[in-house]
Amino acid sequence: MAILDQGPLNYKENIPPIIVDNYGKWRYHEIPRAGVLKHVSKTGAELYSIRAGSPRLVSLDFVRDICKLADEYCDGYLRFTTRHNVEFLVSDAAKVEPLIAALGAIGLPVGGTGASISNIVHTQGWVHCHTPATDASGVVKAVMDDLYEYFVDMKLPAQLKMSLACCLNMCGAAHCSDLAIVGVHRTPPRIDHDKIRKGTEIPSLVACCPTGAIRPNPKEKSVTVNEAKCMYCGNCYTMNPGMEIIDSQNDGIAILVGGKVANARTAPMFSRMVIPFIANNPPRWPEVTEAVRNIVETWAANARKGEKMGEWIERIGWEKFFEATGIEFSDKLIDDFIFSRETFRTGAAFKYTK
Amino acid sequence: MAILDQGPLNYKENIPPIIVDNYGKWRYHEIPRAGVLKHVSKTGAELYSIRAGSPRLVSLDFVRDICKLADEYCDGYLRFTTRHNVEFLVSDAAKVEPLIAALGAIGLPVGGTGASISNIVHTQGWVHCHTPATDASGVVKAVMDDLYEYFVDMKLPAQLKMSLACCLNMCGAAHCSDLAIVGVHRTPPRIDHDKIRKGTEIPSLVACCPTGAIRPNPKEKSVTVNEAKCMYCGNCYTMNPGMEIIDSQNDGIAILVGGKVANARTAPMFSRMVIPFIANNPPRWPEVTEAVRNIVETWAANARKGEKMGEWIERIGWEKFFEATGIEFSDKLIDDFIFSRETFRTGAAFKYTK
Amino acid sequence: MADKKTPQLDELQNGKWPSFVTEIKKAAVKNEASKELLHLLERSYEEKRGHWKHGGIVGVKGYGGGVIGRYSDLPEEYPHLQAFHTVRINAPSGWFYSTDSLRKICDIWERRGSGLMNLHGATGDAILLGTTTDQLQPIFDELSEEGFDLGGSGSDLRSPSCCVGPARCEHACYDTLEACYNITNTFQDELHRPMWPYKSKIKFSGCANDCTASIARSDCAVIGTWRDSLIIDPEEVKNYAASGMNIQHVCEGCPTEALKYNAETQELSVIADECSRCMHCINRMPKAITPGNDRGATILIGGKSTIVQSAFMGWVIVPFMKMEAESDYEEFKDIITRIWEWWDENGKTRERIGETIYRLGMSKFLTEVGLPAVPQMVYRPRANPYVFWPEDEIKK
Amino acid sequence: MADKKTPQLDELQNGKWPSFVTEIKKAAVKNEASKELLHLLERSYEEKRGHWKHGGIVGVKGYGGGVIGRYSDLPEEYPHLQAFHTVRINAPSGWFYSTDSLRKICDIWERRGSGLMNLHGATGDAILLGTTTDQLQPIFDELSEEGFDLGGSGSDLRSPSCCVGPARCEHACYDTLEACYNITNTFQDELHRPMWPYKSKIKFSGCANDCTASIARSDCAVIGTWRDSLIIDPEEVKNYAASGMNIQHVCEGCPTEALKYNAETQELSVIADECSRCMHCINRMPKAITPGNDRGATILIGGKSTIVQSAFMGWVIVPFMKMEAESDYEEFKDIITRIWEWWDENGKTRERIGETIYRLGMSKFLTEVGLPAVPQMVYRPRANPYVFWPEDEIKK
Ligand code: SRM
Ligand code: SRM
Ligand code: SRM
Ligand code: SRM
Ligand code: SF4
Ligand code: SF4
Ligand code: SF4
Ligand code: SF4
Ligand code: SF4
Ligand code: SF4
Ligand code: SF4
Ligand code: SF4
Repeated sequence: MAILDQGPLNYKENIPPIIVDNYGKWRYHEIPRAGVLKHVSKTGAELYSIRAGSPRLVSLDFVRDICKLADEYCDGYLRFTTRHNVEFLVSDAAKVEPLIAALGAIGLPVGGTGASISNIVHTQGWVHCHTPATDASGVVKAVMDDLYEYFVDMKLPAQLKMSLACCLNMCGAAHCSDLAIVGVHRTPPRIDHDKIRKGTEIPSLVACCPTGAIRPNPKEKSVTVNEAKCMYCGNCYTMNPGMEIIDSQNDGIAILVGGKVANARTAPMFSRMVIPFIANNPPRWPEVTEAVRNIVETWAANARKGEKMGEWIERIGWEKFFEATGIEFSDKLIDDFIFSRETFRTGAAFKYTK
Repeated sequence: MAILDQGPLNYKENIPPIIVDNYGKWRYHEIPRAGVLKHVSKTGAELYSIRAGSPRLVSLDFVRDICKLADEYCDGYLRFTTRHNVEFLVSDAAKVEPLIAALGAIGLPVGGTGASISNIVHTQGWVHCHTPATDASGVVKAVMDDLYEYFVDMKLPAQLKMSLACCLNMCGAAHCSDLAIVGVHRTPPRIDHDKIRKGTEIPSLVACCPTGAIRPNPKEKSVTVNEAKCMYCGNCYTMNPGMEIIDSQNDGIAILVGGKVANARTAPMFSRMVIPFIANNPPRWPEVTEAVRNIVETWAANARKGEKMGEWIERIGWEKFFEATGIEFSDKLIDDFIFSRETFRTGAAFKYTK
Repeated sequence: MADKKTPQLDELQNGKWPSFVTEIKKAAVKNEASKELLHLLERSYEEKRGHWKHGGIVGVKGYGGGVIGRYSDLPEEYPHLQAFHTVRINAPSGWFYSTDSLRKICDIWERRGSGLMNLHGATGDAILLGTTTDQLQPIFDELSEEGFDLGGSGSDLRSPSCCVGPARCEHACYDTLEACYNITNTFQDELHRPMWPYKSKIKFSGCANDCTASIARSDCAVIGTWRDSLIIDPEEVKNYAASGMNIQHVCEGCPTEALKYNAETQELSVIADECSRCMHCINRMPKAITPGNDRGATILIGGKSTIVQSAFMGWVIVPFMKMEAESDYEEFKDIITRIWEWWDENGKTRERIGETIYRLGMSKFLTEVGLPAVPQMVYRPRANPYVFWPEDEIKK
Repeated sequence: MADKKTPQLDELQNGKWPSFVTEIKKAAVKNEASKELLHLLERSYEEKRGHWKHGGIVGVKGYGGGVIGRYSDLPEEYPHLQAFHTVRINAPSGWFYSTDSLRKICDIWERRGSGLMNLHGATGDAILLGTTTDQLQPIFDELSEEGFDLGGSGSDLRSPSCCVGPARCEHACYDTLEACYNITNTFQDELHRPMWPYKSKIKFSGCANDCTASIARSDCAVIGTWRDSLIIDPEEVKNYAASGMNIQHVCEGCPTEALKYNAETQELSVIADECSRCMHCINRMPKAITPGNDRGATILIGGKSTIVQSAFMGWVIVPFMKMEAESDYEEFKDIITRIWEWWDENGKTRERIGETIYRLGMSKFLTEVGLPAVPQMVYRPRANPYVFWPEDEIKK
């Protein structure tokens, strides 16, 4: 029988000696090259963290491979970052370059530090979830292949944090990212009355719809959807498999930009929609990679040093963002949900655009 | 029989010759002293506008008195401003000082230009309305007496626009003022079933409540109020005299600050509540005048030149406003209505206060 | 009514600010209703509450608005206040009056009302404060005779108003007085005969200083602006510099960093494409900087005060339109008529246009009213992904 | 399953970024389910749609969460994917692992699952991706034996996570790893046995850089800060100046104008009272500027993503609390317990705590949970005058 409630592994037994010795004593850091952080301790100790990109969806072979490297170069320890990169903690400067070479040998790029694009926080997609409007890993692979140079180099105005979520549940937490790729459905749920009749609590299903589009259908002992009111959030489908929301013809991707979470200089901001829809085009989603590259490079070419995507846009004005990127503005980008009012321009000062 | 739909008087027949001649030709203005604007035309003409404070609620004698002055000094024309001051349009520089003296003789102060406090936009109060939570003219008189020096002089950091509304209908448009004095009710309506039974459309009365506090009461052929849900907006009373909202024991005044409408430098802003309640204390409302003076003088002492109330507060942070003025913060000042979310501090950066 | 003491109001005759109590007392000398008003008001000061009831439906023939009915809740004690209605006179553009005009109002009001008035009401009408029901029609007849007309009240177009504009202000980007006059005249039916879900207001400001507070106080704000570059007079810049003005400081206040000053050469320049026409620099240096030549107005919709869904400020629906020729006015009238029709069809009772749009969504509004969506309409795009897709953009 | 072609996925083995397809293929060599997954995914790429059904209720004894049930909608064609559940392992603080720990997971997973995993899931768990129902209990038993425990799923506390903090970062204002470990251990019941209206997440970031994105991704964000002044090392300032850094530019980025640099004396100073501890200057000059000595954390509540009421960011409910001693953790636990209790009582099904507070009002929340209202909680006060007055503040 399993021991219940023993809690996670104790981190203390999973940190390398150099961290045990310098825990809480770090004085400053430098970034000697992309993907390498050098932290210097008050004790004088120096720690090199080598950050390697990961596909996140990995095999046992992968895990064992990186364990082998960690044994060889890092006293048998490693860590993962909040963005699912792997970090190798090297206490001996001489091992840095050999480790980077060894990582290269197993196909892992080193980068993602400082003014670069780090790994894309992402989700399950077609690999494992039941509501996706797009794939996750495939789009990430396509985008990261395309923007690879910005991972292994630090040539951007600031860090660029991307996220991908394959449906509006937004497990990728795309809502506060510099650039977010979000799977969207575009058609109302198709109702499978048989499935719904099987043990559905109709009032809860009706109540779950944020726009009040769902009404009871007593005749069918099921529900109906007022299609004009539905905005395809999929909440009803999460509640009930009888509200089939996936529509391969019409599912696809929206792009949001300008979010952030750090408090440095400016307060955290939400990402905002700039492209409402791009059709799924596997395996490489070329329209998506192109749209992303366009936004990234327009920002890179125009922002000031240290200016994050959202800070740049807020400085020049969103109207100028559309002009600079050439992205088409449309009424779909104008909010019409609960907090819409706060997005309307309640002032006569704005810039003209071509 | 009256002529219908003839429309307002034609302004063209009501502007003095100097304006006819220089219409649309003004080049620039100066403010030689408080209450006097000197406009210079491309034609070389100079126009002096003398701005006099008015109680707004005036007698025929008052109107005839100012007409007399206008005949004497201004070719028989005058105007009123958007804040209900009287403006005398003098085309002869030599007449400026004598007119100011003549205005002084009938008790009208000259001022309200530039970095001063202008007349308070206000409403009916106990003089003529049926829903007031406070008086209008009396509070305005008390406040303007107290702040008189700031009307006749231009010693503030910027213009200060005050408004007063005697109930939440806010006829004084207090919602975007540097400083707003607003009459507030604080108890739920007392229902007069007899009045309600007389021809009330119960569903409309139920629907009018923004918080859903009103429910039909079929037994009484009337309604009931869920008192815990009522926030005393008085909308039901406006709809129906049977929902008596006035409560002399508990009605009083709230203070809001920091609104603006001009687009200069910063976008228009809403006024925000800083004092939720001060009891009515006629005839001079000393607690109100003191609260207003405190806010005005704290702003005057701390703002930069040209910085409006709201701009100053936004720069230092609202938390610092409370510290600087010594005004107590409480949960009543935290929004809990539709757009509340946008007022919450969604960031870890803020200033501490004592 | 016998003379009673009014100690509280008397106190409000002290102090330097002109006293409304003194005004009521002046009126009370000639008018019994005004005398009763004084005493009723003293009573309100004692009891800390008003004594007016809901207005019943009173008015003049042919109109649904223009009069606010008002009755005292103590008619036995204050018989002259039993009915004490107000009459709203639509004021001339910019509140310009010849003394003749004003005296005509006075003469009528002396004979037929309390002798008290508000110059002006918060919406901009000249308010004749307090008369009886039987006087309403004669007052209107006589006012009408002299060329006056009533203002709005109830669920109609309220009397539009405008800033002083080109009459006395160098900043005016269009003729606010003429626009207000012309447009008010076109919409006389809408103004006098309530027929909408609720009230609707228009205010005209000649520039982004918005001296009528139109963005806050009107459902439709017409704010002057320009489309080309603001104009800098290099000589006057040098004069300002010579006078000791800190021009660098003016540039620091520019919200878009569009204004640049070279202290060495004393040259001031603007990046026209970046300027948002906020008026700041023009306000500070009116001799040296003026609005551009290609002038017009921005139209904003939705402003209102608190009741019920919160106060709203107007938001941009037309970034720029000319406001010069009759055909420009026609275009404006066409747009606002479409908007009113949409609101009339979709709005609930007591729902202002801004609230209706908020409830139903801007994109529905724009589509149905026929206005193109442009990024100037929003500070920023939506943060949620809840887009509605029209059927014709969906694959079947 | 017979080998079929997977041309679309094969294409995703090209390119420089490491390929998840390669990973699936590696797993497919040893595991039939992974092989089927490859083909099912290729089919999804062809059809542009997923092939997974809603998860049924599956789990392990004693727990309500920790496993996500998953079934293919094509069980006949892909029999090994008929059931393909995931197991969430609560990861150690800061995602530090000895290779021993990782290998133990691998060994179990090799025997009992697909051999595929996510390191890590977006919440922070180590995700074992794909196994059958009968394997769930043995997997848990074996993991448990090796000291691992499951993470959260369903309407429970989700596995808390934290930034690398004092383990490797000079900015850490409290011990994020210990706080996360300690607090997670206390709330094992809440984590394993769903009993709330919906999920609830906690994330720990050592400073306002918020490297866990806690403000966006957790219902309760614990963000390190300090109460005294940040500390400036004058010598290091001079070193930075000597190295050519534009220190004036660093000061310009300070949002509160609290940081002043005297280029002549090369002196940098801060007005501690004005500093909002945004981390900007510290980020730019880590050798010269460090957080103050009196350290602790700000607590924010309400963060979550889009479904249903829009995405929310957490907002401040406790501006500062110490986060050092066990008693500090106790205080935190006490507060969060009161909050959960309040939410449990007031929240609707599938309503996150932020949505419940938004619906019922912050002041109700604060009063009932017993937190004092302070101005730090809001960017600005309410713009509407719709205050609720408690009975005891009203005159009867
Ligand atoms: C390793 C990691 C924490 C962890 O526990 O895993 C981390 C580590 C560091 N962060 Fe971070 N951050 C990490 C995720 C984040 C995130 C969250 C995210 O990526 O989703 C943010 C918030 C981003 C946002 O605002 O949307 C984040 C915002 C920052 C900032 C603020 C940057 C700014 O100017 O806005 C700094 C300061 C800086 O870079 O100067 C920072 C600074 C740092 C420093 C320099 C701290 C230090 O002194 O050690 C570390 C190296 C940064 C680098 O990569 O250049 N870290 N950092 C995370 C690495 C993720 C990755 O693999 O790429
Ligand atoms: C007369 C009047 C227009 C009218 O048609 O009646 C008017 C007249 C002028 N305004 Fe105004 N404004 C008038 C109400 C307003 C209002 C509305 C209000 O008071 O409710 C505002 C918006 C205030 C706000 O933002 O809340 C207003 C915001 C401005 C501004 C912007 C100030 C700023 O920096 O934010 C300027 C520019 C300036 O003062 O430099 C301005 C400038 C001017 C100028 C200088 C324009 C000119 O060149 O002639 C006029 C003299 C200003 C002065 O008094 O110092 N006027 N002005 C109004 C006088 C009201 C009064 O009796 O006090
Ligand atoms: C007379 C005046 C106040 C004054 O002393 O100046 C006034 C007086 C009344 N207003 Fe007003 N409003 C007056 C300007 C305003 C303004 C200011 C403006 O127009 O710039 C506003 C705020 C702007 C707006 O339109 O939102 C205003 C917002 C209201 C409201 C709330 C409307 C809303 O949607 O939020 C009500 C309630 C209602 O209509 O039921 C209201 C209702 C009323 C009523 C009719 C009370 C009622 O429900 O019966 C008041 C009659 C008082 C009386 O007996 O004399 N009054 N009212 C103003 C009109 C005079 C004029 O025609 O010039
Ligand atoms: C596995 C994971 C995505 C990933 O690939 O990493 C995931 C997967 C799912 N999430 Fe999530 N969420 C995951 C992190 C998140 C996050 C990010 C975070 O925690 O930082 C979010 C956004 C933050 C938040 O909590 O709001 C997130 C917001 C949601 C939501 C919407 C919640 C909301 O209130 O807005 C749902 C819908 C629901 O719970 O019904 C959801 C539901 C789901 C479900 C359970 C789908 C469902 O309704 O049954 C997904 C199961 C997929 C599968 O079959 O494997 N997931 N989910 C992440 C959890 C792994 C882990 O434990 O480490
Ligand atoms: S974002 Fe949607 S589709 Fe993707 S893993 Fe989360 S719940 Fe599933
Ligand atoms: S998809 Fe969303 S909006 Fe549409 S019916 Fe379902 S819950 Fe309602
Ligand atoms: S603010 Fe209220 S009480 Fe005052 S005049 Fe307007 S409706 Fe009447
Ligand atoms: S006062 Fe307002 S909140 Fe209270 S019952 Fe009346 S309409 Fe509802
Ligand atoms: S709004 Fe502009 S044009 Fe009109 S008076 Fe004010 S400053 Fe002049
Ligand atoms: S008008 Fe405003 S935005 Fe334009 S240059 Fe002048 S200050 Fe800048
Ligand atoms: S949040 Fe702060 S303490 Fe934690 S890793 Fe990021 S910079 Fe360091
Ligand atoms: S931490 Fe931020 S607010 Fe404080 S001094 Fe540094 S830059 Fe300024």
